[in-house]
Amino acid sequence: QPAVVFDMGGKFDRSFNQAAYVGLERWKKETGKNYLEFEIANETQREQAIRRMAERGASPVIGIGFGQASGIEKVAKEFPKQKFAIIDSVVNLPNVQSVVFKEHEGSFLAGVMAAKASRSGKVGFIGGMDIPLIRKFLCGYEQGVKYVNPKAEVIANMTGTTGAAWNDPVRGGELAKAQFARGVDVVFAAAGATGLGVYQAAKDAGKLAIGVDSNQNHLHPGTMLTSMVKRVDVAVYNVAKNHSPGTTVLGLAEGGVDVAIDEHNQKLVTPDMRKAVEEARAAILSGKIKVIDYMANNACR
Amino acid sequence: MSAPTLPRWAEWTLLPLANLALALGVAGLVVWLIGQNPADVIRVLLHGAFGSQRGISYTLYYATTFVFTGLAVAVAFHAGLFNIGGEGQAILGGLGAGLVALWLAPSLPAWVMLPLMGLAAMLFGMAWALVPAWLQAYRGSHIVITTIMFNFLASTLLVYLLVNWLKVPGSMAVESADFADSARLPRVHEVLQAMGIEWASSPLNLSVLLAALAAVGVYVFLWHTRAGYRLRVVGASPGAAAYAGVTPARYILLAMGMAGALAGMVGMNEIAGVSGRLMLDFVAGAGFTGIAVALMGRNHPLGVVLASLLFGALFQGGAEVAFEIPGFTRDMVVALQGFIVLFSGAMSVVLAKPLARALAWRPAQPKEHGHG
Amino acid sequence: MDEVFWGSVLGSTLRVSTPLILCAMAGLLSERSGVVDIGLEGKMLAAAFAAATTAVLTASLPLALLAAIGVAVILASIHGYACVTHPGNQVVSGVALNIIAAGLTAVLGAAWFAQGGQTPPVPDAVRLGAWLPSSALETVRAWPLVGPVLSLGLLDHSVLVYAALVWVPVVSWLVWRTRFGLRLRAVGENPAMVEAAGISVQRLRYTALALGGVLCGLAGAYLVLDQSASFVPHMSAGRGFMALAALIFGQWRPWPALAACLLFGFLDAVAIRLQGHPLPGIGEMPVQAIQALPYLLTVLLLAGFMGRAVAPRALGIPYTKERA
Amino acid sequence: MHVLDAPAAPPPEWAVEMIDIHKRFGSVMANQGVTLRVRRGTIHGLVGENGAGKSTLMSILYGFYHADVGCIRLHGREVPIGSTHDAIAAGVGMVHQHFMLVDTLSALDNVLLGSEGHFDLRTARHNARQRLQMLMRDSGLHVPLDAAVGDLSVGDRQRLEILKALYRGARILVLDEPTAVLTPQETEQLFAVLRRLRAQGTTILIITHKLKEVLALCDDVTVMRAGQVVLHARIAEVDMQRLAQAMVGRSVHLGRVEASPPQADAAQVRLVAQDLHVTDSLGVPRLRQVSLRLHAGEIVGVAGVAGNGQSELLDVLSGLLKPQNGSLTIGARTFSPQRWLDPTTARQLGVAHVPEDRYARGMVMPFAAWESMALGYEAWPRYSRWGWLRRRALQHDTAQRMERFDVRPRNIHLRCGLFSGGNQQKQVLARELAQQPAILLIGQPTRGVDIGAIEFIHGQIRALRDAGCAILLVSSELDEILALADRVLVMNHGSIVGELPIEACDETRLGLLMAGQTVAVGGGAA
Ligand SMILES: Nc1ncnc2c1ncn2[C@@H]1O[C@H](COP(=O)(O)OP(=O)(O)OP(=O)(O)O)[C@@H](O)[C@H]1O
Ligand SMILES: Nc1ncnc2c1ncn2[C@@H]1O[C@H](COP(=O)(O)OP(=O)(O)OP(=O)(O)O)[C@@H](O)[C@H]1O
Ligand SMILES: [Mg+2]
Ligand SMILES: [Mg+2]
Repeated sequence: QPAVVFDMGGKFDRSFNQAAYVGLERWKKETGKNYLEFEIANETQREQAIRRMAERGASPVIGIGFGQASGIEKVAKEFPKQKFAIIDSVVNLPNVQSVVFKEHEGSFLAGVMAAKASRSGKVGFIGGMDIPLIRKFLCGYEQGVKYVNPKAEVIANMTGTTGAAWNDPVRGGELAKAQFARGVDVVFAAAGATGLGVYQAAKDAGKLAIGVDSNQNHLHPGTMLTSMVKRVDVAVYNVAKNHSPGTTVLGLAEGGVDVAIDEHNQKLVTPDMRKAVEEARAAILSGKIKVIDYMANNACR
Repeated sequence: MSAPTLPRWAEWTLLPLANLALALGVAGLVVWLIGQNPADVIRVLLHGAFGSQRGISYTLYYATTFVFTGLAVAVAFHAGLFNIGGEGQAILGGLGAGLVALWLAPSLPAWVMLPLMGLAAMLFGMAWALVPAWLQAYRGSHIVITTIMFNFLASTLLVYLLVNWLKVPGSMAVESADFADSARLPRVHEVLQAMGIEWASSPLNLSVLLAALAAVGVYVFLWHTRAGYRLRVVGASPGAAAYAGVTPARYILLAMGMAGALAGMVGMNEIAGVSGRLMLDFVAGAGFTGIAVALMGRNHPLGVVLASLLFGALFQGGAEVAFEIPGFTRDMVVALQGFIVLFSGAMSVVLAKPLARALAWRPAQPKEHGHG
Repeated sequence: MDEVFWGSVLGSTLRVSTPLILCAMAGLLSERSGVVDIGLEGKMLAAAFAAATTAVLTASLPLALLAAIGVAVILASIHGYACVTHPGNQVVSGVALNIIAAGLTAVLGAAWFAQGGQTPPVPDAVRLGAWLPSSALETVRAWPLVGPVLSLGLLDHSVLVYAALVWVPVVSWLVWRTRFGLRLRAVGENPAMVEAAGISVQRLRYTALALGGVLCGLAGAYLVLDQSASFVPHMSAGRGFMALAALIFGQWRPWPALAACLLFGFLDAVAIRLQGHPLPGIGEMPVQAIQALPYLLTVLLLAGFMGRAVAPRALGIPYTKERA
Repeated sequence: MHVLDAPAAPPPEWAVEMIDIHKRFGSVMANQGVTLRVRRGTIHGLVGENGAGKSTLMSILYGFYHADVGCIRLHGREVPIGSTHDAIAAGVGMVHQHFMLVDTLSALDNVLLGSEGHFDLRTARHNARQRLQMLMRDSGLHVPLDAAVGDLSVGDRQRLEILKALYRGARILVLDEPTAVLTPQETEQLFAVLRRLRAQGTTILIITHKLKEVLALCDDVTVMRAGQVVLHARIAEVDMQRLAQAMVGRSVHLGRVEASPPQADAAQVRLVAQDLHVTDSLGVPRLRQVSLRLHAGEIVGVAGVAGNGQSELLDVLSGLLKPQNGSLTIGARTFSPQRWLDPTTARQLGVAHVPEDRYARGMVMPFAAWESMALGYEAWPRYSRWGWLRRRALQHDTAQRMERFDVRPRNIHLRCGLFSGGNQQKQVLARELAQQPAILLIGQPTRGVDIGAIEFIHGQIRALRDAGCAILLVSSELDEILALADRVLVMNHGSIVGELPIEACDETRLGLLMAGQTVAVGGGAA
């Protein structure tokens, strides 16, 4: 029986955690088996929740989000016979599967679309917690924007420096409004539940927004230009179905990241934009464009 | 015509129990309202808290933290002060223990390191409590407000230090590096194992003994030492304190210093005992739970210990219920805690009169004590 | 740092300050009557939850507002029952209400909407948008110099923001210029005297608490109907305490309390914009330092290092006629 | 003896009838079956010991407290008085013993409160100011209307309180100890105002401890004792002696034990105070240039109307209050205001202190009896060592002292607050006397204490004196002073206005001195 520990933000953040939830639900439907779950409410509960899952014999125990890395590492050592998995971080243990994504590639495509959609030549980025992972999003996004329009300006803000930054829609909205005031007309939020505030603000101001992790296009049709989906659902589903220790990297090629185009944003995606995205995708896949990974060298260079 | 008063024994046993029952009743109503069966919840809760070695250990582990914060409220209360700052003092305590551990643990053995961490935890918590105490004693700033403000200041300070100084570079989690092994308080199951007793693993660590020691210490201090006596005089009757030549300011500082040190010990339980590194929000509202604990326990160390066990059981059992019963969240325990504070604290006297009347409603009236 | 920047900072300041102002005015009424109001946070949170729930279920703005106000007033009445009808400890009661609100909203939210305590987003029809049509805002924005400040800073707000601002003169008038205010100020100083003057202390305090409840209700409604679009557990995030700080910082007077709220709001608005930008002369300011400033200022004020905060004399003391 | 049913026929018109009033506070029966009738248009005095229930009775009339049993008739009509609001509506006005004013508001606003008449404060103030100015002219009560009450003098506040009542159209005016805080001149002015009001038809009820005032001002008088009415009479039917006797319920002279005082050891001066001067936080002088000496083996009585500086004197001498000026010598130590005596040092120097206010000071009410028994002496080696409380010794001593002082119930674990007043007092005395002090400062030793206990306490004090202790006795009961003191100091307005050897004392003489008149006495003033 697998178990999942959602991180701060909760399984209904309509973003990262929710994607994991969707994946597990799919697994549940297909197998007819049940899984254990826990949503942590504060930082200290992570390790306890993981340990409790392990104590109950759950396997694999899946930690959603890098925040759980240290907890998984610790508990995985204590329970070497059980299986563990961590999403978005790497834990080097024989009984742990780590799943990481090439967010920079997906973000690149999002940047391409943003630059194409922007009239003002100013696009925005709102990150959740200021951590390398989010800088990775920003870095890929910036490259995509510059790829289309080298003169475009990317205005970026981070919501905060702690886990609370994933869960602060009010502040997200404020940051978005501040960016709009400076002329931004497309904003990409990689901020978990905080993003909900960003999208709402974009809608209120008649601007465009780009979702993250889950496909968030349906949240505000007409406002959501696209979503940079990170198939956490697929990852979690695979882990639940077939746990294989080691590190799994999911990028554009593996279908692990992408921009979502569906009935909710069809009208916003012009053929020109679509073409640019396809070109960029092909270039990345063929290696013609090498998208810089911020986390590889801790800088966007 | 005149209202009968509640006898003392009833004031100490019946009234708190009645208040607790009321709080549980209201919480049960809420449980029922959200479509759960209160009886099921209670059953799972009790089983989760006491039904297994592991459950008991977890209960004790939570209780340990609550004993510290509860005593921190109780000691201050005996000096007539309402210490809402347990949260901040506990944060500082953890910070103290953590800083010492990060700094010295690699080079010191456990038997030096652990006492040092305990000392640091107490000193940091104490220092944090002494500022509002000093402001109250010498500048008349109301301690309730200043301690609230100090809670916020403490948590921003912790965030600042963790984010800017203590975080492992390149790591994404806002946590310090792991402490060296010498800075870890042994877990109870490890100790028992070393003694040849099998016991389920749990976060319960040796700070549970420190908590017991603290409760005894506070009891002895308050009722068996001169300083404790004077502290209680200051709290119970400022006029009598002046008459007896006791300087209130000094005892305000003493009481809050002790309170801060006690709350700081939460750092030992959570940081040295469980997480083994400094992290955000490790106090998790225990400072506020301490208020409920002290109110329930009537500010007596024994009462605080009992109330801590109650709350420990509620927290552990509540977590278990959250696991077992879908749709039930641990927040229910938080709400219950709120009801207990309301009924045992703010409305504690509301039931006194009807209760007294119920008790007095007997055919034969017991004779009152004689008059001079 | 141009007009646009200042315009958006001003706008942000007003938006962030709005719940603070409403709560500070609520606290002012309550504390002027001699009842400590630590429960602002809880009342606001509960009201936000009520507003969101009602809005989601009924899609009606008036009902949502009414629910928010109703819930806050009920909590205020519980406070009153414990501390006005009975001589309960006001601080303990306030703390209890905060804990109950934090726990209960999450429990009920989780049970009713099965989204981990969140509510679904409130329907657009219920949300309070900008007061002026966007075309008008665009026109104003084009004006030279003052355009951005006016449009971004002052005009682009929902009616609740202006309502909060309007409450300040109203409360000020109520407190200083009316019969009710005279009695309110008197009962906070010396309740026995008010009773001796033939006025019911209890009724007066309940009235003050209920009025405060109305204001807290509006503050909560603002959080979910304007600032954000759904209820999230613990979303009040210490704003009630911040308002309390502002109230003390403003020495229990409406206008200075407003100034304190705006100052705190401004600090917040600037803090999120200055992240990572070095300040001239100071270098990069840690966000935490700015966040801590309101609390630090309040402590300094209380310590008497900057003026003296003199609380209403009867504040926090239960009024009973029986001694000991 | 008791003239409970005053003149029979023809029945005068009663302005106030309070019939069979009962009121209980916790365990205290403050009023039990009180019946009080007041003739219309008269000034009616209400006297009685502390705690007799006078204020309670009047507060019931004013609707501040609610009687457990009883009914009230005003001008012949029964009125249900459930709140102060009802009382005011029925034309009752009250000036409370403790001022009911808000310091932060202006005098005008204080008057206004509760009878604003208009929602808008400015209009209300405008209307009120005009009416008040007329009222002030008519009544002769002048108060600066725009000053904050906190800045007003005590006399101004007193006048303001009366104005407040009159402003509400009070036809029945209750004054609770209005003269306790007034100067003689102010008192005279007040009485003039009251007489004028009486002439205008207002009925006045006045509580006072100064019997002279009753005789000078009132038409009728009612005496209360222990919650009951014990005397009700026309003023012409009573004299000072009779009133005093009714108040305390026994022959006024408890009598001295010894015919002539034992000779104090004049050579052995235990305490010398020089030119003590104390000003309170409001800037009002409380002690003015007070000098005194205490010798071994004498009881020096301090007589005076309450509030004339006796309390401050005790506080200064026991180290609780620092004077602005003066010096104090106890044994070999001399203190100046820069380094004043503190209570701990005082105890070390052998100064014991029985405080006037046992409730707020003498004991810690929530503590067990044995715990209060250490109050002030907790640091003494007998009661603590190395910082540890020696509970055993303390409990042992408590039990012993309870036995010796016949404290009832004899339960060392009973909470202090649960003992009756007299038994509390015995415990405080037991604690202080047990130290075999060189100097004993004692305030109101028998306030609220029954006769048997009084005799016992008096005996203890005398025994201590005979053992060579120097005793300063402050009492507002002249009898007590006359029964115990060997030498009497009289205080008025913070000064010692007379010093008499006990042989030269009689009530008239002391009374005159207490009232602030100087008399030529053989002993001469200090
Ligand atoms: N509010 C109260 N609560 C409890 N006990 C009270 C209260 N008011 C009065 N008492 C008690 O009732 C009794 C009568 O008090 P009251 O104030 O009426 O006396 P008094 O005759 O006015 O005395 P004094 O001359 O000292 O003013 C006293 O024992 C007093 O302690
Ligand atoms: N000011 C006060 N407020 C409240 N309670 C008081 C006050 N003064 C005294 N008491 C309490 O009221 C009770 C009765 O006090 P009181 O002085 O009337 O005793 P008593 O019945 O006359 O006994 P005794 O015969 O020993 O004097 C005691 O428990 C005492 O502690
Ligand atoms: Mg009185
Ligand atoms: Mg008595």
